[in-house]
Amino acid sequence: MSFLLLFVIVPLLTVIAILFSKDIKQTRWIAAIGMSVQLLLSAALILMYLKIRAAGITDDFVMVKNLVWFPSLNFNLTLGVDGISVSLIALTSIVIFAGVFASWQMENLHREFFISLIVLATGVFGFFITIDLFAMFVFYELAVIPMYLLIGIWGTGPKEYSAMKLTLMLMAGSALIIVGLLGIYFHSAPDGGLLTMNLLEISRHKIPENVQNFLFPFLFVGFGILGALFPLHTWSPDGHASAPTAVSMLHAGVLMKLGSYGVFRIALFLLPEAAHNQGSLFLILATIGIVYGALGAIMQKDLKYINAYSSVSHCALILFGLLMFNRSAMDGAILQMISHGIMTALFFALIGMIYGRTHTRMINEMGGLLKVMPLLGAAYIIGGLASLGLPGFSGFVAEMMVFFGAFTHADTFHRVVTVLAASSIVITAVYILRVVGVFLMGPIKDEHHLHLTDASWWEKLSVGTLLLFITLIGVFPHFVTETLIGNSLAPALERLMSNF
Amino acid sequence: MNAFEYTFLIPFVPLLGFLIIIFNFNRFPKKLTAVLATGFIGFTFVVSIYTAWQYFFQMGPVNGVYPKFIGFDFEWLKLGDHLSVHMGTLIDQASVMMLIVVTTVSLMVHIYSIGYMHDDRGFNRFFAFLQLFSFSMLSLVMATNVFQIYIFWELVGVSSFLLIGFYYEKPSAVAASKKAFIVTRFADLFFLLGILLLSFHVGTFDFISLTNPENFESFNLSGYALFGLSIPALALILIFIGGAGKSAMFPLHIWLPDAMEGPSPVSALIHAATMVVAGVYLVARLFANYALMAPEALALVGYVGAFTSLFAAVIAVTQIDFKRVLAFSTISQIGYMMAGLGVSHYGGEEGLGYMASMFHLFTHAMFKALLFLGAGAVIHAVHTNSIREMGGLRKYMKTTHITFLIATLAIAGFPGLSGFFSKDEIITAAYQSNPLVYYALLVVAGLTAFYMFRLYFLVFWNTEPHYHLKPHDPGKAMLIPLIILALLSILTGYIPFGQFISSDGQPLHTHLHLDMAVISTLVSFTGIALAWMLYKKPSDMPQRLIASASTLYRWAYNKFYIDEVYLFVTRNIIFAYISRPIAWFDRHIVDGTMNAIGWVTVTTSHKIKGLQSGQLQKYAFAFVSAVLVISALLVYYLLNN
Amino acid sequence: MWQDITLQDVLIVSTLMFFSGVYGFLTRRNLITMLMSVELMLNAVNINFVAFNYFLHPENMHGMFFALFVVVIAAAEASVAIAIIIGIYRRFKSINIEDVSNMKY
Amino acid sequence: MTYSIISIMRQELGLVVIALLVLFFDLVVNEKNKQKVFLIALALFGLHTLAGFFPFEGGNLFGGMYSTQPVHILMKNVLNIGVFLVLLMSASWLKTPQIANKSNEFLMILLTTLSGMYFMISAGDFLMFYIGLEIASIPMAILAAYEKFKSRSEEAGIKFLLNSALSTGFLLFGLSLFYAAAGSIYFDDLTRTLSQPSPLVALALTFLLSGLAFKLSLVPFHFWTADVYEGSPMVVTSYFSVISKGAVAFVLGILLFKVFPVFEGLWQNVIYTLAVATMFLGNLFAIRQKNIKRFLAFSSIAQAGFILLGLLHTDNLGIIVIIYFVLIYILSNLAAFGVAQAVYAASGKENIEDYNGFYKTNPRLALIMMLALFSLSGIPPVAGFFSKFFLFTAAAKAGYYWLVFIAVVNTTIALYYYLLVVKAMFINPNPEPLPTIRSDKYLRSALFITVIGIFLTGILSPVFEYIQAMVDKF
Repeated sequence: MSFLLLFVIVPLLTVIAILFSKDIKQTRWIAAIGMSVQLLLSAALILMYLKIRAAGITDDFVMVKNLVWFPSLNFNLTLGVDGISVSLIALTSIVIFAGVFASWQMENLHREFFISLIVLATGVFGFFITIDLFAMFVFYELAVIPMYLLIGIWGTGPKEYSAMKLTLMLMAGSALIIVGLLGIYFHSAPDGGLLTMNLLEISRHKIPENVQNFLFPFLFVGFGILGALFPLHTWSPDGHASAPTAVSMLHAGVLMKLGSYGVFRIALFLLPEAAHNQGSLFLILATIGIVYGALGAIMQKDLKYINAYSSVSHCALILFGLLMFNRSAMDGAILQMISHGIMTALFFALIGMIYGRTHTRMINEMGGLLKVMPLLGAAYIIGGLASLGLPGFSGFVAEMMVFFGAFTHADTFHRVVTVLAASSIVITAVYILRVVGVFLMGPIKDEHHLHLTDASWWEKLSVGTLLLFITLIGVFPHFVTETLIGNSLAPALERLMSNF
Repeated sequence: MNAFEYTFLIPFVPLLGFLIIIFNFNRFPKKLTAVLATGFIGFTFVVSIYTAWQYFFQMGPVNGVYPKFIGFDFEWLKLGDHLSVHMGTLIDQASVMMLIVVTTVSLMVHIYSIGYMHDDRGFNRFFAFLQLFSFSMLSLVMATNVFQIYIFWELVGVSSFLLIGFYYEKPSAVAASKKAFIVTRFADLFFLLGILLLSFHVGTFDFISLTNPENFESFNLSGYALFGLSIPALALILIFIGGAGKSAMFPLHIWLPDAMEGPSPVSALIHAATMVVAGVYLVARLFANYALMAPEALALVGYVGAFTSLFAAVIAVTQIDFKRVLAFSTISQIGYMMAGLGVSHYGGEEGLGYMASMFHLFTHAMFKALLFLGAGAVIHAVHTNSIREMGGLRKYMKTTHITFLIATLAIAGFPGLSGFFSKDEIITAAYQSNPLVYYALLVVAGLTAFYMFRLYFLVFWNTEPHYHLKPHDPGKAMLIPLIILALLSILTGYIPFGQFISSDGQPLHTHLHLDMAVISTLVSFTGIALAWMLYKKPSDMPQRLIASASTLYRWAYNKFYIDEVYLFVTRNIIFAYISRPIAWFDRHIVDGTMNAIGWVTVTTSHKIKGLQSGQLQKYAFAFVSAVLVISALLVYYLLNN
Repeated sequence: MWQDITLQDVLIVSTLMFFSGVYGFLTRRNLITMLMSVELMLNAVNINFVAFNYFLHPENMHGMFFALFVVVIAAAEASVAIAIIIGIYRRFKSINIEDVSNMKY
Repeated sequence: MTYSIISIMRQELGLVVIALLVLFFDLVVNEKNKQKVFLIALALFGLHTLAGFFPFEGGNLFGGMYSTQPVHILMKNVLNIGVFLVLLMSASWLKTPQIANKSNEFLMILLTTLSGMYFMISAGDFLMFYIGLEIASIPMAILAAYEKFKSRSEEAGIKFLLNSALSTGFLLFGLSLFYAAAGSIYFDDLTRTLSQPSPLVALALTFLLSGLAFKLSLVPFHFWTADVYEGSPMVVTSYFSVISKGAVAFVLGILLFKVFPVFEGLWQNVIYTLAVATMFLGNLFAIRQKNIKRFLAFSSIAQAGFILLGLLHTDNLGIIVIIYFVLIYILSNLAAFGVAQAVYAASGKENIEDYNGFYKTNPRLALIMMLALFSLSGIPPVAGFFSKFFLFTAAAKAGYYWLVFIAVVNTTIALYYYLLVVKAMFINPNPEPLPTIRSDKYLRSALFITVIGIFLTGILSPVFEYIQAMVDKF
């Protein structure tokens, strides 16, 4: 029994408990308790992790535990974490915690809703705690599928279409991933040893370069679809717009990070030579994604679409940072994962809360909401400022680290893409301020809105948690980048830099 | 440990104030907020004064050079293996001077605001934001490294955004705040790129090592460069663009006039005295680098400053909004400072421009804050911003009138007041190194005197419109700051500024340049006289003048249509030809492709349904032909392999 | 005489039979005729087996046995088929295969 | 000798005995007790299924005409499980008035076809193989036409029978060519004598494969499938789609891997092409189906295409994953058919749009259906994911990465139409959903078993490892 396994067991127990709940009150309290336990667990995990590192253990992964699963194929449930996965686990528990409170009043089919939501979270947790490619893939798929039901049943707007598009595109991504994983598996023991899916084992050998070149696009694009890689991001605006609040939060906040994490952990880490050979191509796509997403957001009128395009832009920045192959940019990319995760969750939570009151998400149908709901409005503004990279919030640090890392490449190509990527900070400011200006500030357009109420306690809790972490990371980034992530990037960097 | 460790309190205390007030913004009574905020900023002011005293008088120059201290410092973030970002306080001549400026004006504005904002719903919010701004600005001026400056550069930007948009229900205020933020943000992009470029080549952010001429040898500045500029020139020009954005230099000045939508105290604090001079401060911080590594960049600073100064002065002559006149005057005066830096050299007597620029920054902060606070008092009294609806106020608002007159005289360069001394130094420096800049600045001096007195006469003299309520002097909370600032506007001119501030740290002995003083005094007297003739009493002279130069007047009145150009570029080009097509492209092409894949699949499915005809013999036919085809292919394959 | 008959001759016959069976199956609309065509195919196969046994592999009797079993099973098949065809005739009042195509697409 | 026959052929003998007992009881009991024969048959068959799992080494009989190995027994056991579930599900159908008088015959015929499959699997020569094949397919036509009061059922019967006869003709022709080439119909002799591919062998192989492809309903030999599945009684359809398909898949595996490994270069190409065609066409046809049976028919065609992925390379892993896949396919497909059967029995409805709003009234059935469909499309944590993944592993092991890619793309297409059903049940609004269905205990226990199976066979590895161990003895 490993401590890490608790991250999967607790949600499963929560799910089972919800099965026996009688009404929405019980359901949501069970969910809330379960996810609070999860939050505490991740706090404990961070402490344990720091203790292990403080004890001077410098293994790539710690708390490694090999649970035999399919011995004949050597597919195992190998648990293990490093600083990066620990921080992403923490991110996940924060977002799901906030998500449960954001869906406090989900009356319709509440049991099913919370079960699907928590199953989704289980998949994400599982993905982060394992280091066996097969197990990771199982959890990955597990996380993708409840989405269909969540959007299809509880969504709004063209929900069936969006849900279908999202699911199918992500499954198409899985199609690519499967090919890549199997390719890695069958080349994991070039000297005739036992084939393995274990990340650590695989990383001890070098996969032949031509094989890498073949597999890399599969894995990068496959995970990239979930990470909103241009031009395969198109599931994201519709999907997010149709999804219910908590699902948007979890999906944009955490699930999209699965994509970037997969790119980092599998594509880049295991196929470093190919990453170098093909990096420029994907770098161009990432750069386009950054600018394109931001420009696309300017013209949108639906709050969720705006945020979805902004997510495209921000997630592309993660890939951009990862493809820079250096400490600073990759640190920044990881930080951006966390930062964007919390930020976008905050946005979607707020949008859901505002929508719940005004019944519209069209910014031009609202106005002056800051006056009637100062807390939610202020939270939205703070989120917006964080999103446009204001110092003091997490996004700024992440962006800066990415840009500084990117700027250490002195060739023209990298300079140009970096300048283009950096230009997004202005565009981001344009659309964020436009939104804030139109629907929060100005005179109140709809007199029905005059009687709306401000946040209730669960909303405050949800939003407050997210705001707290955005600020904490923004003010003390050192803790994440140095203490938590620390040398966790070293193995990947070493492999990426070894021959160059 | 060092003598200045306590300086961390200077930014920290306002931050604390911000947090305390913002978390209780709907709980605290106004009085408590006022006391807290003013108390915190007063404390900061005292600490700053103490720091200045300790730095300039207790310690003084070492071996004839003012040393630089790191008062307080910690590593905030590591960027890769080589660079790291620190947060801390840097104590040197420039930062200590700025501390005095910021805390003084901020304290005055705090006191003033207690009266000014008294009836406002957002009283607590206002003070919280003021505290936030003070925190950010103080951290900015004490930054130990260029990255820290950038961080707080953004934070002062956002405080400015929040305060301009303070009346968020007013669409014009919202638009102005947006504009201010986006324009400065746009400039900040270049600032960031400049930092990126500089740090990549120099390998440090730290001001102490960055600006030390002895280190310049060791910097690795080789590399390709754009537009034929060297690496440092390129980097420093990029950084200057950042500074130009914040300091409203042409063509990035457009946000500042609109920023007058904010409450008047805010205009005084942020958009006149402190934040807008951050650009000047930034160039001054890196002055050694500008002067020694990239003289071409410094020359650019000078020209841009001089041009902006002239340009804004011309516009100011035509404006009729009280605060906008002051705003353009601010732009013009900051241009003065920039020009002063631009014509300066590094070290010794040659560094006069630097000293002059800082001197002007200092004095300008005092009298411009006074002007704005005075304007606030007037607007508070007459409830309008348009100077056409004012007049004859000297009778009703005596104290305001006198303090405003002092400030006007100071800015016009009337001998004996602070503006006279600082302007004189700048003009001298310009005369010594660049005649073009010199003449421009001379013209500006005249124009400044003219438009300021035009404003003064129109508001306090001229015809008196019918006032619904009789205007009166404001209350004590607002008057005291006016009086204090008026005194400072007079007295600060007598500070031997070169003793304290200089480009290379060595005290500079300055004296009044009589020849220059005479010329500039004459010029400003001309301006004042003209204004007297035209505006002291109602007459049709102004109208006739306008008619005779109608085109020029129209252009100047419309600010040379720069705003319209921006609007055109953003709305008609970026939005219409980039953003909207991208939104369309995404929906129809990218998304359309995905939908098309689905459509093709489903359509194919429908098209091929005829294959399943239900006819047994057709099935059998498919079977037989498949067998035959496969066997033929297989045999063929076999025979060919 | 029959001793002069070669394997080739027999195979020509059997192949012709087989494919005329196939042809009949594909073209005749009457279910009974189609069934007969199938029988034709099976009998062609039988000839094949017997001929291969006789000409190529006389050392064992595999082909002969196989042919026997094919005959038996064909009979079973035919009986089931006829039964169903009778049922069809009752339902559809026709044994034209084109009429028996309610289910399609 | 006699004893060894009994012990080696115990499964076949046992099955035949059960079939004969059913016939016997049907004859002796009076009208009232006829229904009880079903219970006896069920109990006996249950015992038979369990008995199959006793470890047994296997052996050869009749000079090699019949041979059984642990792997064969395993295959038969897998089929047994499926048949047992089918029997459970058929209970309610067998009680319907029009069927009740011939319900025991149904059992007899069903078990007979199963014995045919046994023989087919255990065949050591082509004769046994052929006999098994025909025992398995001729009675199937009777089953398809069992509801002879329905024209659709009759149509299904004749379509199956004639088409099957045609395919048998080709298959036999192929067998005769093999005989010509090798001089023997024994598999052992064939592997020994045929070492060089020749045009004759290629021809024979094509004919043989097309015969089997017909039974496995691979494109373009699949056309009968949809019509027959739609027309047959629901129980028979489920039997068709899982048991007979599974048996043929096993046989194909045995033939290709054990008899024709030398011709790998030849049949690999055929299998590759058939796999691609089958997956694509099966899916494309399934997309627009309105009838649940027809829908499942096309889905099972596509699934057959997936099975081929395990047959690309002579490797034990291929056999393992095929058995594993078939087992899970049986469980998942039967779960889906079970729900369809319950709905059909209660309301007579079998269109997908009848399922709109199904979850509101029948949450459990809807959930089972969803799990089954997820399993069919390969979504974790249900078993289908694992079986599919392992199939892909097998294909990738042979180096067919692009085929794997095509297959997974097809999984995506398949997911689309499976989700359409899920959507109908969970999302589509319906003012008049189907009433709450209360199905009998047999069906419920069958569904229970399938659900347990769907959950546990994948996520827990012992099942897979057991298959692995059995195949390694092969």
